[in-house]
Amino acid sequence: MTNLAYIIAAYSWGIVGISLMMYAVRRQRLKLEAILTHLESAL
Amino acid sequence: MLQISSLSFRYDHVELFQHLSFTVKPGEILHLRGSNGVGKSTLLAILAGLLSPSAGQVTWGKEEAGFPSLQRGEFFAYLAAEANGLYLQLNALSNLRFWSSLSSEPLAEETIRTALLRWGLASPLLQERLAVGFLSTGMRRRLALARVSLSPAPCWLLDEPIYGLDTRGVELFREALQNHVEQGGMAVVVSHDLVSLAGLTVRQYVLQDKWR
Amino acid sequence: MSLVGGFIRIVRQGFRVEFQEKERLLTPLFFAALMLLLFNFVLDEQAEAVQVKLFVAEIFLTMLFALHLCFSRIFEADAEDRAFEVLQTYSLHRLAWFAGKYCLAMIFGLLVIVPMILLSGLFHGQATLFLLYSPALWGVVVLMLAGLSALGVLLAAMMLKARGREVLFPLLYFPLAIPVLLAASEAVLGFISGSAAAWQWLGLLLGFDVIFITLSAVLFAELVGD
Amino acid sequence: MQQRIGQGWTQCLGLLLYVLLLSLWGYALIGLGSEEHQGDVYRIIYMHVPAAFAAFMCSFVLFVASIYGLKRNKHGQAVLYGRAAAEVGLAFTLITLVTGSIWGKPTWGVWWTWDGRLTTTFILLLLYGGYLFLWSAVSDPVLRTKVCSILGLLIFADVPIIYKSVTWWRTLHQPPSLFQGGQGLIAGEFLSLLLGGIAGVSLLALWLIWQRGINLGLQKEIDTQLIKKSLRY
Repeated sequence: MTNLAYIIAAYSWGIVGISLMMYAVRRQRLKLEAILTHLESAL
Repeated sequence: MLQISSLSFRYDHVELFQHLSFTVKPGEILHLRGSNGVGKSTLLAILAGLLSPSAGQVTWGKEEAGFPSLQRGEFFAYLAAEANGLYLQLNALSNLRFWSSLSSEPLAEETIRTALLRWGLASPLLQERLAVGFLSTGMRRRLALARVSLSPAPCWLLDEPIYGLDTRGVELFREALQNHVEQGGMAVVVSHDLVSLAGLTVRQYVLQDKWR
Repeated sequence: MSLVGGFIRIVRQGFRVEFQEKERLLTPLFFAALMLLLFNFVLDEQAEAVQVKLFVAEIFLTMLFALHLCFSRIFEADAEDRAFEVLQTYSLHRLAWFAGKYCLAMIFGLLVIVPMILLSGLFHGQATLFLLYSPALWGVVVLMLAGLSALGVLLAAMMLKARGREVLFPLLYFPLAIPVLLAASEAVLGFISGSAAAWQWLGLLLGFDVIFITLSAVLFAELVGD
Repeated sequence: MQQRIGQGWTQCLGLLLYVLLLSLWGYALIGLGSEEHQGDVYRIIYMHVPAAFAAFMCSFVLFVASIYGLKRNKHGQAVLYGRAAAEVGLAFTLITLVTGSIWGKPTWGVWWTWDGRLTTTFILLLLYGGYLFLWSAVSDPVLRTKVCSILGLLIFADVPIIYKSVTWWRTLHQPPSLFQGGQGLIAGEFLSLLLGGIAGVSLLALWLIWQRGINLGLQKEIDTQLIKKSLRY
């Protein structure tokens, strides 16, 4: 395992992790907003 | 004297009740009415100090009625709906002894035994031999009511007091409540069973159902 | 209700409830003896020096596990018929309540730990006999118990109404107790080998005790007082 | 309620931080010259150290949220930020541990060393997990707010003690690992890049906690609306 492979492995873990979190928060926000507007319009 | 001014409670976001105001004077029994889930038990829990309201004030024990300013625990005696607050491994006598020792002036052994007699827990087997865990629900409820009746607290907070009691038990309860009120005590009772307060001078207070 | 009055009543009630079933008191001790047995099976006869190190490691690990059983049972009797809630409606001083339960945890803890350590000394025989007489060992054990009891009582009260608290209690108690385990075993080993670091570890143990006893008292009052 | 819906600028802020960080890491990977005796593998520090810092910063955010969570009949939003901090903190401890062990293999030849910092991060991971388990084990929201806030305070009080005990324990048994030794070589350009990385990741972590907290608030609001609707009929 050359140094390059270690670097790529470490960075990919970090970047994928952070991107996943950002994506998940964003997607959840959209889902929740949709439900809320639906609920408020139905009241 | 117990005074509640614009009390409201919010359970997470759901407002259970808002701006409740009423007073209870010595010698008065307040019968809390209202359909299920309207917040009667929550109100009692707030008065007893188990929950804190989201707004409003509870004041008690003003001097004019001859009650010196008492701590919350010394003013209220609380009985929960579906639990008696007893130590199930200990016998009836030591249960009452423990609870009475916690109030300001611990009672003499004699008064505790007479209370047990009054509540129909006379037999020595029942009093000392048997752990409370072996008693029937009715017997345990009587023991819990005996605990409340022994407490010097002027205001009783009773949630479904006659739960599990037989006719004799209900009579005993009414007698105890009657002479508690006659001695200048007061009580806030939640009970769907009208029999429990039959024949007592009672003031109704209906909790509005906020939603329907 | 005075502070001391409340304290005495809580302690007395704790004894009354605990001594109702004498054998229940011994369960943590039997658990500790079982653990010692398992340790000795796995780590059989060793050289002299290693024997001492094993002895120290064994007693502190067994102590941590056995105490976890004592602490998670501290409020059991109160929770059964929700006597805990009724206690909250009495004008019982919060600090007296915590101090009472803390004292009970210490006493029942000692009832388990002292026989366990003697038993472990027996298992390890001659090599560790001197340790049983050294005040360093007993001092560190008491300090460790003092810190863990505060943490144990607070966590037990917190999890009274939590689902699956038998699993949850160790999950929170052990990570938080790691510094105590480290400090205690390193301190004793340090005292035996006479190294100066032992006092450093003792300082850490004392620091943990002071912080967690005050913090637990304050947060317990916050938990029950409303 | 309208103001809480994700307005443009909050989302852009997040994206901006994200892009800034990517460019910083890009520069760290390509721009910087390789260092003499360690070759290129030291570059992992720009991912490992900021992630570790963010993980510990989350315990501070959890501490502050728990203080507010304990205040009487608080609206309950504060403790949601506490839970968000525990979740984000858990993620960052994972990243720290993985990048730490990947960094350890070429440097010391082992995937895991009982280095003081790594071990403390591992315990912090368990504490965050414990917080989330406690959160799901208590159903009554009022009690849950109080109990979880208390645990938040306990965690914050214990982390420094854990760190001290673990680092002492490590230095007693092994000469300070190269990692501490390596600290000396960070200077000038390397240092400023590292500090930039730490600031970037910490701000991003705060942004994640803030957004996740809002999401939890929205979720709670939806549940309440549903309860209110069901009570009505």
